[in-house]
Amino acid sequence: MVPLFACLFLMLIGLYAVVTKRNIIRIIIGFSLVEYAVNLFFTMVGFKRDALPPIITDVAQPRNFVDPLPQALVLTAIVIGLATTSMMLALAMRIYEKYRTFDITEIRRLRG
Amino acid sequence: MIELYVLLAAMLVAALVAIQIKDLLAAAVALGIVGFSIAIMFILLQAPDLAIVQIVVETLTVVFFAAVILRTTNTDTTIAGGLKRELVFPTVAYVTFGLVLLVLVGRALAELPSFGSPTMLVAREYIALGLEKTGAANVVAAIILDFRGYDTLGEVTVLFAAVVGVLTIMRRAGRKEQNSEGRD
Amino acid sequence: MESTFLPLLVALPMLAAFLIPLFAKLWQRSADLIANAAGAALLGLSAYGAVRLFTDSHTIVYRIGGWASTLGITLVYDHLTALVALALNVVGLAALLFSVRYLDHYTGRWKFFSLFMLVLAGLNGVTITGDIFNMFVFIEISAIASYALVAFGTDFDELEAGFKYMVIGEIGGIAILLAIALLYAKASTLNMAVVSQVMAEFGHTPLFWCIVATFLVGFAVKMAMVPFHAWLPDAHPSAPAPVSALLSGVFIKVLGVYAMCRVMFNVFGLSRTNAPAFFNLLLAFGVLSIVAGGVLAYAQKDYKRLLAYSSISQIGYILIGLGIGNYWAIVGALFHVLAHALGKGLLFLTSGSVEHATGTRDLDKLSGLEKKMPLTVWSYLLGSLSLAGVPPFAGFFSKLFLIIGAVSAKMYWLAILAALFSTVTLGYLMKVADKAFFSHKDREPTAARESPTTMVLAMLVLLVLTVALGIGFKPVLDKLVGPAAQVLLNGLGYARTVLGG
Amino acid sequence: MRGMSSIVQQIARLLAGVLFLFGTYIVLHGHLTPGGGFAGGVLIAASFILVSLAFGSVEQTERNSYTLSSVVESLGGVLFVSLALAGYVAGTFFFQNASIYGTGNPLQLLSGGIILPANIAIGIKVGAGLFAIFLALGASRFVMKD
Repeated sequence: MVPLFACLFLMLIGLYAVVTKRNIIRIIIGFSLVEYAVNLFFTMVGFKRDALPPIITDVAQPRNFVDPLPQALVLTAIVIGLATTSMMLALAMRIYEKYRTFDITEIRRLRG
Repeated sequence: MIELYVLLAAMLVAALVAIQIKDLLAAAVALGIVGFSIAIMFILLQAPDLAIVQIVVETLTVVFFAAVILRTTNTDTTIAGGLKRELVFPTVAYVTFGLVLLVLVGRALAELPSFGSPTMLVAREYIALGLEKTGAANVVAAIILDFRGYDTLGEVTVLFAAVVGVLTIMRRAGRKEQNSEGRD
Repeated sequence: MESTFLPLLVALPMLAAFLIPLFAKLWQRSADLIANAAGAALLGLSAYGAVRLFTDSHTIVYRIGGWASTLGITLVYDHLTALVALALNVVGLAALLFSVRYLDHYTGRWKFFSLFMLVLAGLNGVTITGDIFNMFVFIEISAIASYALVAFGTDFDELEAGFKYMVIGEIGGIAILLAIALLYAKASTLNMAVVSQVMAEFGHTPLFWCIVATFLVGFAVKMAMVPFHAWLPDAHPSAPAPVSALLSGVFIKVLGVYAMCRVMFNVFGLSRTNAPAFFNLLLAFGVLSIVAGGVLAYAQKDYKRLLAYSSISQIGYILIGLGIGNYWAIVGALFHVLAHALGKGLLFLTSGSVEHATGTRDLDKLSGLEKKMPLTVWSYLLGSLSLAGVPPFAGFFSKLFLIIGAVSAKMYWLAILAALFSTVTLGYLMKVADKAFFSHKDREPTAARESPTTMVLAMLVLLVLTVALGIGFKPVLDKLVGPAAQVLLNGLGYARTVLGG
Repeated sequence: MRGMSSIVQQIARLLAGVLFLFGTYIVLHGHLTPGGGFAGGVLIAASFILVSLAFGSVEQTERNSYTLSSVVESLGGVLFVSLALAGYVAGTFFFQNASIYGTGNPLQLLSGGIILPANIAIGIKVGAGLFAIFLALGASRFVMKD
């Protein structure tokens, strides 16, 4: 259970940055942390003690493997994470170009 | 499993550094440390596919962060030295929220199969059938490109959306000039 | 193989999205053609599927790659899917048609159409999928494309709104992924039908509620129910008008309402009888959304921002329909999904038309458009009458069914609230008409005239459908909305129809 | 973007070649060993990024490589969808594997049916796409016209 809790803890750290930080880059870093935490959590779900990675090296070998499905899903999730991070960075860069600051309290033209 | 715990601790410390350090480039590097320790954990968790992808993705992420930070500004003006009074209340509230959440989720997590012994309801079939049905020795590859190839089509499309999206956002002028006088 | 049309609903817009950059290098305008052709084909495909359902009312199931349903990914087309897919593709096609001339304001034509096709691919993918992780992937496709579309103008407001939308929206997406991880840890399978069978044996334990709550947070963000709504009033007005029409009309309903219904009703088998707490929570969120959205809409001075707040309020109606949870209330909610998709799509298109003609959305600066843009003005008026629930338009029937449901569940105060806020809806929608169309100020906008043909045509399509949906509500109710409500009420029976069929 | 010193350039040139080859290897062996189209594609993108960082480039070259990479990316996407549709058009299933491609000899390079060509399509697409993102984010004063 401890590793799973560590993942949740990492998620909370990232979420803390997203919620309280005022610097846009910091928010993106926090977001990346949340996403890593979920990926790691998902992988841990499929971990099996004393088992091998799910790659067949010999047709006749006994197949005592960890769960391959979460790995396939996390692979997709990592790619999605890269896609979102790069788009957030692009937005951040354009916002800096326009407003000359990363401080979200100064970037507030749209009213509540 | 002692390595796993050491790495988890290192990961948490690096994460705290990443969200607190004043220098943004250092924060991006700390994020990289989190990512690389996760990559090593993937190896310990018997997921070499993920480890490879995580390493290359992490490298690229840090490169992207560095590209943006070097083109803009490196110092975080919002983090002043010492404790800030207006941050005390949200932090305390957040920590309380986090603890309550952990206790609640802890009760829920206790019902999961214990760490290291997954149920593997469908996974068993993938392992048994993977090589015979698809011809791929790497069961993960068999899943992402054959059994669940449709997901991978989606994944490729997400990346495509991000590429077109980044190119869209980086356009210098979104609107054409001659129509702009009517706007304020 | 009567189900072979299903993968095309996703493959076609994806192929269009990939091809548009290639062909646009040769000829700029080919983007319009490819996108509109793909949009029309999508509408045709979803209509074909709906007709198949009407004739032999058999849930259409397609197994990708021919794998067994536990191994591969299953596509499912039942009445609920048909309802959402039809609304989605109608509004999508109208918005595409509208974009052709509207985009004359903007640079980057092919990027717009490519992203638009990706949003449509994602939304169609979410509606037809029968696999829970696959749903997440397609949610992300449409969400990521929509972030870029919101920031399409790349000006101060658009970038700020885009960033805000992206951070909040992605937190929602991550919540859904976490919920899937927890669900997989317990159920150890991803096919929704199989998951529902596994979870049914499992009972309502803390872990079960933990998974439900995590999913709910994710979908709540996506549908902008009131405490999770902060992004919507910025994001929807900032997008180009056809995108606002798509986002407000169908996006929040597919990613939020449809996905939530599918997961909560069909996968977790929740119903008013076995989980009253959950349904009361939906009611509370619904009432909060109706009241907050309605009151805030009244205070707005920006044409599109007012409509965006109105969307929050209308999502509230759908939520209380689901929260009451009996047949008529769910029929009302689903009917409102249709009525609001058409109506709000139409209203956002008129906002684009007004902006195209005058260059502003500020209600204090607009005036006297009634003479100059009669078609736009009449589309607006009829569309807002429908949304406000004036007979005989579509919105009237959705609210009628909702109130019937509330009364038969003995929740009279909800019936009163729904009726009361219908008048509030009418009030704030008429405020726009009063200020922008019928008032006469000293400085009239100079060269305002009716929009080009394709834009008017797009509005008329939605207008005609809104009126037709109201007048011809009976066959729609019998053939589409009623059976769709039955799909939700059927709960865990979903698994039998998918796996057995 | 300015280039870097000639020592860096020489090392980058060597390293980029190695990275590119290694990326190609990972793409081609995705069905046998860990890794696959995505990991290999990122490595291929990294080799291009390395060269462009070390040598720098004038705006015109950047714009050309941006156009080229976005075209190549679209082509990769079309290729992948076509692979998926091939089974469909041939009358069987969307994402049909074994019956039209054959599974080959297990544990050999030419095995795994659809998986090898799909990996190649993904590798092309990811490599080109990520390089385009890097150009957009990292290139200095790189003005995107339309």
